[in-house]
Amino acid sequence: MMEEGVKKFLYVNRKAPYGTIYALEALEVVLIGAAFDQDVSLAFLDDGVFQLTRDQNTDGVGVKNFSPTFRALGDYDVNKLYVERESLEERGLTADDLQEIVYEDEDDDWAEKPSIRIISRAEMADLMHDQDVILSF
Amino acid sequence: MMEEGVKKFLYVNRKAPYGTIYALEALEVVLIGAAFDQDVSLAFLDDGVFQLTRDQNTDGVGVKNFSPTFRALGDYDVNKLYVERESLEERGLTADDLQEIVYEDEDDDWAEKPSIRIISRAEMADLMHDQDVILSF
Amino acid sequence: MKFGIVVSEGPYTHEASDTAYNFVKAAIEAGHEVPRVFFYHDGVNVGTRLTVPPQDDRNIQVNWTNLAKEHGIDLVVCIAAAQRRGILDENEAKRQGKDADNIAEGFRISGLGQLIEMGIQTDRLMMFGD
Amino acid sequence: MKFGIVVSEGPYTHEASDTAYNFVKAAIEAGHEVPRVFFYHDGVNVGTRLTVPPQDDRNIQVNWTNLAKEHGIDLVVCIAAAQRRGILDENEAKRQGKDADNIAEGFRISGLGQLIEMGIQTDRLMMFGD
Amino acid sequence: MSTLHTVNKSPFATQSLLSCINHVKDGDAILLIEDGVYGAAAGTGVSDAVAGKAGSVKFYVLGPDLEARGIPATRLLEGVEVVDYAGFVGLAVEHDRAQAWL
Amino acid sequence: MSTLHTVNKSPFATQSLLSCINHVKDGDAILLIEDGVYGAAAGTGVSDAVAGKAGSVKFYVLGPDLEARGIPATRLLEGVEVVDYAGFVGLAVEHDRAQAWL
Repeated sequence: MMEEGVKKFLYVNRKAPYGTIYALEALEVVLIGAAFDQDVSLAFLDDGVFQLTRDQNTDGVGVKNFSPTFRALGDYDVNKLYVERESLEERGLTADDLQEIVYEDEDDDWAEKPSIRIISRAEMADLMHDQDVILSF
Repeated sequence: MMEEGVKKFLYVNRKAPYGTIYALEALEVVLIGAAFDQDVSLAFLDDGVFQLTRDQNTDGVGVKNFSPTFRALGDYDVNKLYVERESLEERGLTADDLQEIVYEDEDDDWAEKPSIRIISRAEMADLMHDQDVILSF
Repeated sequence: MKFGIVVSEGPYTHEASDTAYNFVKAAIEAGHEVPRVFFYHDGVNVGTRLTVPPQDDRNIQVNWTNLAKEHGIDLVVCIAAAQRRGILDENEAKRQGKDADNIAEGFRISGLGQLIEMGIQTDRLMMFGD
Repeated sequence: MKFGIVVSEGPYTHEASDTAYNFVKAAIEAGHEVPRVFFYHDGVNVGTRLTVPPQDDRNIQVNWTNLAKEHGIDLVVCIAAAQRRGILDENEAKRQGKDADNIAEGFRISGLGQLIEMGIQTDRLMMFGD
Repeated sequence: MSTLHTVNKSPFATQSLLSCINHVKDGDAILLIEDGVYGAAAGTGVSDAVAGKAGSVKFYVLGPDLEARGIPATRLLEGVEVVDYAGFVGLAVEHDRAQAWL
Repeated sequence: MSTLHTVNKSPFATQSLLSCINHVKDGDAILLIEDGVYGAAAGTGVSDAVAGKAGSVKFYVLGPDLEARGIPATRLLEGVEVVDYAGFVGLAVEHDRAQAWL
């Protein structure tokens, strides 16, 4: 643990959006947390991968659509969104079913790069194992 | 539907006790409902079968132990507790792991009879299909 | 046809109270009656007037209050479930020695008998929960 | 060692707030520090003073209030989550034009930054939820 | 006499849909709502279980909940019918009772 | 470096325990609490999954939650260790981080 330094924070998202509020309120933590200059990653596995799908439209249910907020994360320097491949596959999804989420890399002449990184279950386990603080939603 | 008559009410219990309050609050409905002279049955399937296990002792968690209340149901003329065999088996349980719950049969010289009836999944489906009102917990 | 409605989860946390609201609106528009909605478990939390949802979100309590007023729906909050969760009307607050109450307009606190009665007197009981 | 604690579910409905309470008591008895407990999601509902649990049941809010007083624990209720669910202190009630508040003794309302800060300043973050 | 079953949980997270499928009777209807709508998609780990039951039981899915989650009609299992809230009410009227698999 | 994983859901109702088991690393610990304690019993539909992982990962179960649910020590899977709340705290101290599978 780094008493004075930067900690690795992982936000673990395992729940679908809208049926419960956990996904939305997790995102609210991420946005506030971005101001603290920690090393932030987001993990999407199990039903959490549903949070990132395209074309969500909540007009019919009257609930707030928060999916566009994911596209704003780059502006908050949150650009490591890890999505588990096995979770996508079990749900009949591919990377193409997910929103395009990008950030501008200040170390590479502000080139636009994808924030979503599809990783295997084993890599997800490695990622979790490499954290200081894990917040589960 | 019998506008003036007696309706068949089924209370469906599918959740384990203590982790959430649904089991306890379902029992509170059953106790109040008993005063309405309807035809009442209780169904225990999936994790609901855990509600009826013996020797529950909540001293260590500091939560209220409501399992003795099941034994009082006979006094409220609630004596049809249907437990699904397949749900028990999947959980490594047999009828012997459940509390003894009895009632006195007024039509049989107040003979003491068991309230718990172990039924098959197919019989459970039949039971559900034979109701006027189904309350799910 | 008469519908009885049970809402078993709190506002915003679960979609249950939204689905129930949309169902009730559609039932009334189709000419059916919804004499009562019974709020149980965390559903009692729908009935507090102290919620302040974000301005770009729906106000679940106000929606229910307005729908009930317009169509004469009896919004009943279970007293036992409400006491555990801190939902009180003026009478209950006084009786329990509490210095505040939080029940919203159009909601009333009553016993579980109202749930059973609703099951007896309606043609279909619909449960929305978790 | 310093523990940070998050409680994500409401009282009585889920065991989470009980488990968290028992964990915090045990941690303090073992000589560890618990500087703060952060209440998020439905966990904010632990912080209402209006609950009236049955007499033969525990009083979750009072237990937390007493434990915090005895050991100097900072009980923080998330303001955003609290507003959605109708948990207000006197200031918030005034600011929002509400005629009542319901925060319990020993709890204070603050922002999500307190959660992140807790994660930074403690050695272990423990989450209790659903 | 038939029953309208409602399932509101993701079939990838909980056993509710499976338990419902194991307890329906021929001629019943299953309506997928809220997070339950994920069970209506083709090509998933649970779609065989749904498709296998679709012969004896009619499956419906709540359109507004589908749209909220961005599931296009093209991804639905064959035979699953989309209804709106009015259709939900209609199903509750048509069947003799409703059972919620909470 | 190792992780303490906590699982508080019944393995018969949700996928949480299975997902946890699929993401642990050798040397990690899994503590079953609340409704998660049902996963510690032998002779159930999930006990093979737990037993199969018990070689590389240490399983613990929270005693007070076991007693609340009436599960006798004699029904526990071999190798699952019972701890009290003090033991829970000790496990959190011993491992480098805690991850809750909510």
